[in-house]
Amino acid sequence: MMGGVAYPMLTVVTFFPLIGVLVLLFIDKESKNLIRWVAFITTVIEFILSMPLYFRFHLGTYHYQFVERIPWIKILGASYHLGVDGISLFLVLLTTFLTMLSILASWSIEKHVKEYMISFLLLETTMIGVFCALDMLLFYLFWEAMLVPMYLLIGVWGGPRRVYAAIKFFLYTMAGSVLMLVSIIFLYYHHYKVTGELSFSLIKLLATPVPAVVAPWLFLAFALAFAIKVPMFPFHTWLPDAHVEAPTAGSVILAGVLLKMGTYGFIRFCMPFFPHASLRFTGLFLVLAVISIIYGALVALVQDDMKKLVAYTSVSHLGLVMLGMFALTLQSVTGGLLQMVNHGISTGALFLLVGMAYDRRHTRLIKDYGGIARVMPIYSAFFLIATLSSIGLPGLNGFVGEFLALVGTFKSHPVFGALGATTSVLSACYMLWLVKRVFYHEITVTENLSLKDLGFREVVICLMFSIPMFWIGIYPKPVLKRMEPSVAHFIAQVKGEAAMAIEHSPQAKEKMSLAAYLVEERKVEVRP
Amino acid sequence: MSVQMLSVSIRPLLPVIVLLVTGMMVLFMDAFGAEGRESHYGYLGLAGLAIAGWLAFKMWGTHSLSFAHTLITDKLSIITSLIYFLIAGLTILFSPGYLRQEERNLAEYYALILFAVVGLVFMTSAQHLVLFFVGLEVLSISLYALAGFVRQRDLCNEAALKYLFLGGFASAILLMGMAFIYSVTGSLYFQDVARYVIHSHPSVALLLGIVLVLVGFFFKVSAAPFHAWAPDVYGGAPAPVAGFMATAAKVAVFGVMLRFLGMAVYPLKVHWIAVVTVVSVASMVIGNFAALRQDNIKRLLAYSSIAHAGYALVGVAAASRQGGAAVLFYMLAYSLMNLGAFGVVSLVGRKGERYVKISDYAGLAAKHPVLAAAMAICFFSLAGVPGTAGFMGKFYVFASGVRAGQIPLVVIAVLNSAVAAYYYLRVVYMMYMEEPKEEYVFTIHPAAVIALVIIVIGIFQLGLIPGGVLSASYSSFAWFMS
Amino acid sequence: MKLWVLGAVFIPLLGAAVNGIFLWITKKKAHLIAVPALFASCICSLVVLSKVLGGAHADFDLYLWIPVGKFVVPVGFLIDELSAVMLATVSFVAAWIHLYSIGYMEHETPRGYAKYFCWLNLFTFFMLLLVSANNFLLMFVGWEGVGLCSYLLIGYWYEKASAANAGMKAFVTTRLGDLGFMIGLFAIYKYYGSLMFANVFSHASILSSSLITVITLLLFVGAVGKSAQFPLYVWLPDAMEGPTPVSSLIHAATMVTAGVYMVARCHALYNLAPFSAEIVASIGAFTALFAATIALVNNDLKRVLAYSTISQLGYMFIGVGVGVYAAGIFHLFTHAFFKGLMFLTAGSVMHVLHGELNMQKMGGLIKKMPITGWTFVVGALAISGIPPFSGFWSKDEILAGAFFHGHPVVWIVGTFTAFLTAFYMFRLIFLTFFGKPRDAHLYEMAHESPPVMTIPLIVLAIGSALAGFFALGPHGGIVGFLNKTLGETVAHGKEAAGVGHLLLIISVAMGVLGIALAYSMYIRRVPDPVVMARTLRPIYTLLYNKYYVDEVYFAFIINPLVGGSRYVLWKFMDVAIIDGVVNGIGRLCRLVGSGVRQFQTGYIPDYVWMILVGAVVIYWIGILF
Amino acid sequence: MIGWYIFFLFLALLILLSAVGVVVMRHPVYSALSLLFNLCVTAVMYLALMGAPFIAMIQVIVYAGAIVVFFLFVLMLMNLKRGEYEDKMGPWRIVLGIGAFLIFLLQVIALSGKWKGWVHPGSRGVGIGEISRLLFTRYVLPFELVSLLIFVAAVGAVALAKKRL
Amino acid sequence: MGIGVFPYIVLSVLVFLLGALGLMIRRNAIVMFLCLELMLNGVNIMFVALSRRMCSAEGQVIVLFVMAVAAAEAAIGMAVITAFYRVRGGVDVDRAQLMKW
Repeated sequence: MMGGVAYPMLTVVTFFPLIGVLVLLFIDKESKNLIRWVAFITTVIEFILSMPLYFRFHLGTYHYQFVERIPWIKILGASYHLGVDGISLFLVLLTTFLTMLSILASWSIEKHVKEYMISFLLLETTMIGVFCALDMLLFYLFWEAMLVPMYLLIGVWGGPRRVYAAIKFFLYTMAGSVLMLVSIIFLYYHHYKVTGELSFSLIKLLATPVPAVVAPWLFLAFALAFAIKVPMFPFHTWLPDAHVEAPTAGSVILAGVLLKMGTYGFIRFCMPFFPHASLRFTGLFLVLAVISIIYGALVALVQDDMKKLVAYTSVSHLGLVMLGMFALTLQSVTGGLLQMVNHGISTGALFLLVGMAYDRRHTRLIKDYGGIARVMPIYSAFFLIATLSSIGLPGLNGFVGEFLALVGTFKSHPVFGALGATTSVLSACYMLWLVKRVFYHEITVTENLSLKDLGFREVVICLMFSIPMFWIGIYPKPVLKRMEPSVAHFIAQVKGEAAMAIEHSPQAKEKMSLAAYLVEERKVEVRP
Repeated sequence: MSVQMLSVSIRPLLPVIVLLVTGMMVLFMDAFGAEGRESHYGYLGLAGLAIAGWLAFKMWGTHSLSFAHTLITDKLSIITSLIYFLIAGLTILFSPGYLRQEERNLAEYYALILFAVVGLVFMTSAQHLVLFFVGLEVLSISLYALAGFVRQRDLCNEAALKYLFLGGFASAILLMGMAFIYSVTGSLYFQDVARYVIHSHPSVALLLGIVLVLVGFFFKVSAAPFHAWAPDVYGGAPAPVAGFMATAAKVAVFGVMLRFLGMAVYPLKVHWIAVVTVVSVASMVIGNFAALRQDNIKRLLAYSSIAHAGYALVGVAAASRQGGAAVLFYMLAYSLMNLGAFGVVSLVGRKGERYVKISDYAGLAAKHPVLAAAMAICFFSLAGVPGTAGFMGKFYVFASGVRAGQIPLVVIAVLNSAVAAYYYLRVVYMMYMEEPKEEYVFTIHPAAVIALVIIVIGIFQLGLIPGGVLSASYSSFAWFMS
Repeated sequence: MKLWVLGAVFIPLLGAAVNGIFLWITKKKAHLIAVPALFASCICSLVVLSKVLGGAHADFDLYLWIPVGKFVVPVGFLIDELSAVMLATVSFVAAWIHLYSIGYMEHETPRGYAKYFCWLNLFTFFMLLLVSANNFLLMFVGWEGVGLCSYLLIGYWYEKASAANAGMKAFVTTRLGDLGFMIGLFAIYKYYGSLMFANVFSHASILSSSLITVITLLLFVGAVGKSAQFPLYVWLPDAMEGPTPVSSLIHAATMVTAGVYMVARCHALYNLAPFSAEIVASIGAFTALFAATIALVNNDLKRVLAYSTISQLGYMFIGVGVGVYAAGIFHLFTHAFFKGLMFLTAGSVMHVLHGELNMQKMGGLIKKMPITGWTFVVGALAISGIPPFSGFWSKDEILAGAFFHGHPVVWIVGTFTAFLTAFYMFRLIFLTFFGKPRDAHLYEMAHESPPVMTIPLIVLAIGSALAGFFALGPHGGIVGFLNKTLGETVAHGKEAAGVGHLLLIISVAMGVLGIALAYSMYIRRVPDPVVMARTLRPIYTLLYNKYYVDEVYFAFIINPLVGGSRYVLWKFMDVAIIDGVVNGIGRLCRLVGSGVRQFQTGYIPDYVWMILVGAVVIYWIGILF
Repeated sequence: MIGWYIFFLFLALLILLSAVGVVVMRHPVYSALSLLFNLCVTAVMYLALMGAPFIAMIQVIVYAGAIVVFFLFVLMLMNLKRGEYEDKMGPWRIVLGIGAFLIFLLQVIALSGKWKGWVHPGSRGVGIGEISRLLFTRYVLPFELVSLLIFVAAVGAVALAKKRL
Repeated sequence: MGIGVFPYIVLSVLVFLLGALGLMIRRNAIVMFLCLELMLNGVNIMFVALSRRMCSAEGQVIVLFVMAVAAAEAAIGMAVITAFYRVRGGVDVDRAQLMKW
């Protein structure tokens, strides 16, 4: 494998936040500032630690890099197996980046600061774990474990309906992913039956094609888990609730990283595992993606609550990512992947900015604002930049991803590409309308007259967000170059294996119903 | 089968003898010792358990059949013994504070727990149904007494009464089943039954016997539809005892169930898998759904334990060595988290267990963060969040189910576990997301803290690095037919 | 060459960046950065133009922008005759308008002032990028970038509701067009495998003409939005809410002509898609007439100019639609001067009248502000096609092209529109600058603008007056020069010089006629316009309300969309149905839970029953399996 | 042969009737007495028909003699005040008396060693020696465990019932 | 051969079921306990019958154990019932309905 680094970089990156947790445990909970600084410094170091991943990443190979592998549960064949490739690299970086800024944005939290920071650091570890894990069991562990800190973040530090939102978030996600667990187990044993080796290794499991008769079902089980996380229409309703109720930083992470896990799941697991089934369901997912795009945008258009609006835009944007992925061209997938990063940055920034307004006015209703560009010029400027990034204005990051995804989609599915492109108009509608109602016009609400503009800390946050927006918008090549080999490999995997699966699947099994297959399976087992 | 000569080796009984002696010592010291040292009996009991555990552990890897082949010492019996010792130890750690506050800190309590453990050990070491039955009765009778131990409390009495009648009824059914099996096979040795079953066609009477025995088992593990006693008894019994009942008996009965099904009547698996499957589904559904509307945390835990029995039965329905290992592992995990939960309940409940509503936990995290964290960890583990023992247990059980082709059952199980997350989360939500309504004035006995620490460590250990325990439980089922 | 091009394009960006980042420092001194930047850029552009005149071409990449597999898009520049002319035009006009802005914006707040110059610089950068890009995507960057700056500048006075609305309307409407443009780009990439102009145009003919038709139509949709053609023109009149120099630069001289440039740039494709070309010409002709009729009755100084712009843009599209691309670009070039000029003069009037725009309140202003007035007259003469002013030359090229390329109807419409143009322009002049002052108070306020504003007026007036003479240069003048890039269109002059002259005379006559009619109506009051409005009330009302297009859009598109989204999609579909199902499942579970609980009676005999029944049931299950 | 059947049916009828009695008797004491009767008749059956004299004896001594009497004792303890059963006992007194006499008779016969002729010839039966041999070989462990069982029951009962708190 | 084992089994099951019936229809705790004993008695009949059938003492040994168990249960049972009686003032199990649902 590539990247023979001397020290376990990924382990360090994944678990470093836990050191911060340990330190926090021994700090008196009343010294809030110390707690904040410790947490912040932890995430800064974490971010710095994750930078070498970018710089030492080998270009031109799709193999996993910085791989670490030690046996974990020998009897199950599970191993502690980490690695990143072009697909996950930027998601890891995005995570460390966003977490750092989220902590910085959480300075205004006054309630249970210690617990808050601990939850956040735990969340960071689990999120990075999800993106780095190359062992299915390890992946699932991080995947579900992540729910707990997020549940607490929403439920403890959230808004008025936080409990409903938190429980809905938890249950919805969990309900989706349990079926995936069954599928993972099935794959695991299928691999065992074929090769005689117990292993959860992603690479090994990928090498064992699944019988055509069960593949669609397994695919759907995986897809359900990920589609809920994405969230795709019609599984999206947890998202507005969760976003609206979550604390600002929670929303940032939720939108910035958690949603990506869904799309990441599709590209890393769902589609490569079941290429044949993926192709079979392409139509369905393209339709759902387009519905998500348009529907999310239209619903976002008419929201009264800023956060809810931004939440629905996530539905729309992630729909675009899904569209790109299922279109299965190099450009569309790369674009989708880049769009994941972009969405994390721009929507993260938007949530943060909405949160800053909320900190000042304690309302997120659009009608309570209006004309604040006059009193908060810096804020407005940054909001505008984030808006433009979000609506895909050329020169900013959103455009590159959006255009690539759409141009690639158009290449293979012109109609969907064209329908997906409506996002450019719709996003302009909802975002600019929002900007107009919040920032423009005269100030009608007197409280707004005395709003303070951003402080130093907030400006720093916004600047940090702006840098990647411009960078990816103007010079995305380093990013794209790192993604490309992995994406190409992904496409080859899906398309190539799908072709093989069609060739090699025996007709008899093809026609067998699932029930019959299961009975057959059990018979094999029953034989004494 | 001809009558075997008595094998004289008493070695396999050493741990049990230690326990018996400890139990007797407790009673004698109580009879002749000074007043007011009741808690010390608990520590004496702990010492006994530790010694017994050490002795049992030393036997790891040995395999022997003794006492005319009625007693088996194998990995399963040792590992389950160790689990009982652990459970009993944790229960004892939770007890002194609780009993003192209930003014029932009697030596008999500790003695009864130790004797119950003796019964448990014999249950899983039995190769003969009669030995099992007598062991079961030792356990049951201890539990009847323990359930009603705080005799001045209404609920305690009621719990004891219900447990007594229903337990007695189940015992009678179990006996009837044994009688039927005996009528067909002519022996109550597992091996003899197995020998008979392999070579003969199943008769209606034999199936009836098996089913009745299974009913007895199901009753003890509180699987639906034989679960009805559980909520009432767990709800009424003193919280530490409820924890003990909910865990120890289940571990033992699952162990025996696996021995019985996996060894004695394995060839009839088509029949018993169907039975186990149905019961498993019923348990999961009834347990989880009924728990959704519970306000009383003890009853909630009871319903949850019904559901957990259902999950574990998935592993039984897998009818494989791996399934057995999974069930064993699951039971260990389940024991830890349930003991932790009941332990916290015993602390928060205060005198007379007046605070056992879920709403009584509002804001606990703000007042007792460590206690709340322990409770939350137990509950997340019960909900099956990865990284905890509960997840690993569920995972392994479901894995065995999938491997055995029981996919519909596993799907039902995972969906149920998603439903279950709701009520677990509700408690966590109460602790963390509600404002405290009261002051939470209660003292936490240091022993209870130790127990909670052990439990939390155990939960994470089993959840993150379960390899050793998994291997051990896998190797415990080497005898499993397949 | 490379450096000059980069200089021309990026110096404004630099200016924008400096003003943008150091907004707090530059404040009222922002113009000290912005204006020199623009003049530097202008000089660079002129150098580039001169080199191109000498026969030099350039097509170079700065760096690879988006390389994904075969999709490789650089940041690269293409300098040929077309882009050189565009570069020069844009930077030249922009430079003077920047200068003018110093005076016009003097009363703004320091922050606003710096912001204004930042955006204006940024706009120029994007516009230059648009015209000098060597691939579709980079052109699209400029295309969208100018849209953004247009949005920002229209909404410059964002506290005014109308300005805020107008900005958004402009952006969204043009984005609607851009959607088509974008899909066009997708199609180009899909079928040509590249977005580089060089690759696409050199292989233009590899596709079937139907496919090319589709692509070109999609591209044209973008042009319709950006260049405010029917039916997406509605944003442009509203865009007048912005500061007048902005209207001048963006909404008259440069940005709105981007669509024309784009069509001209894609002439290789349009040549292969006659149907698309036909559509382009038809839309252009229709828009020209349609907008002109609205301009006839409008009383708002800037809006008349805005409708005039739309109308003139229609002319340009006639030009590029009928195949005389060079003529279209030539008209773009002259239009940049005279329409830029007219807006600036209008701005000058507004400036001294403190924002008053109603022509009916003005009159006789020429006495108070002679430079402004007379330069406006120059512009009006140019637009009316009176020789030798610039508009005459370019409009004539277009109309002749239309006639000779077999579009007589277009020619008739164009010529009639020329009459209307002359009429409404001089109506404007007579109402504003001549006659008696109708509002004494306003008249009292009026005075000539400061030199920083009048100098650009004079410069542009000279341009408007004389730019047409470029047509007389050697080798076909500017048209011939442009044709080096735009391909050899059939030279109509050779075919029928006589007919050509006749057309010329008709067109000039139309202009003169329009002026005369305006003079008679608004100076002599025969026939009295008020009486006419009364007699032709239905028509007047229709025109006065701009054919009710905005109202129709609101009633049939925007309101249904918003209402449908709110009540059908959100409240019904999302909250009631989807979330209802989700919550319903939860509620169902709880209901089942309540049901299951009922078994738990607490009564021991009942439990015994349950056990017994359970035993029987599982026994039968055991037997049956 | 048929005689044995009749005898069996007779005893079975008695057993069932007394069992029904246990279930349906209004008064708990009657139920207890029914159970006592039931157990005794069962003992008779063991003795006469099933060749299990030892069990029969234990049945009577332990079960009937100790356990049921224990029940009665508890019953009395709790229900003495009601005094209901005194009135309603009339017709049953004779039956019970006859029953008691019969049992006594059977016991005498059994103990006198003259019972062999009464026993169903099909059952050779197993001797007490066999029972004890089994008890101390195969069943030695359960047997020992039973001692613990009884002890536990005692400890438990004491814990639940003893005066000291 | 005499009476086969079958009638005894029928008898034993009937007794057993009657005991169960008693548990289901009676409310008095002590009577219910009697019914429990009745059930055990039913089991005993079966074991003894089997012992005879198989010419083995095993069944009878088991019966001994059952009796021991019954005795132990009786002891603890009476203790529980007494405790219950003390607190509730009665032994009817419908008093034991504090906990339900």
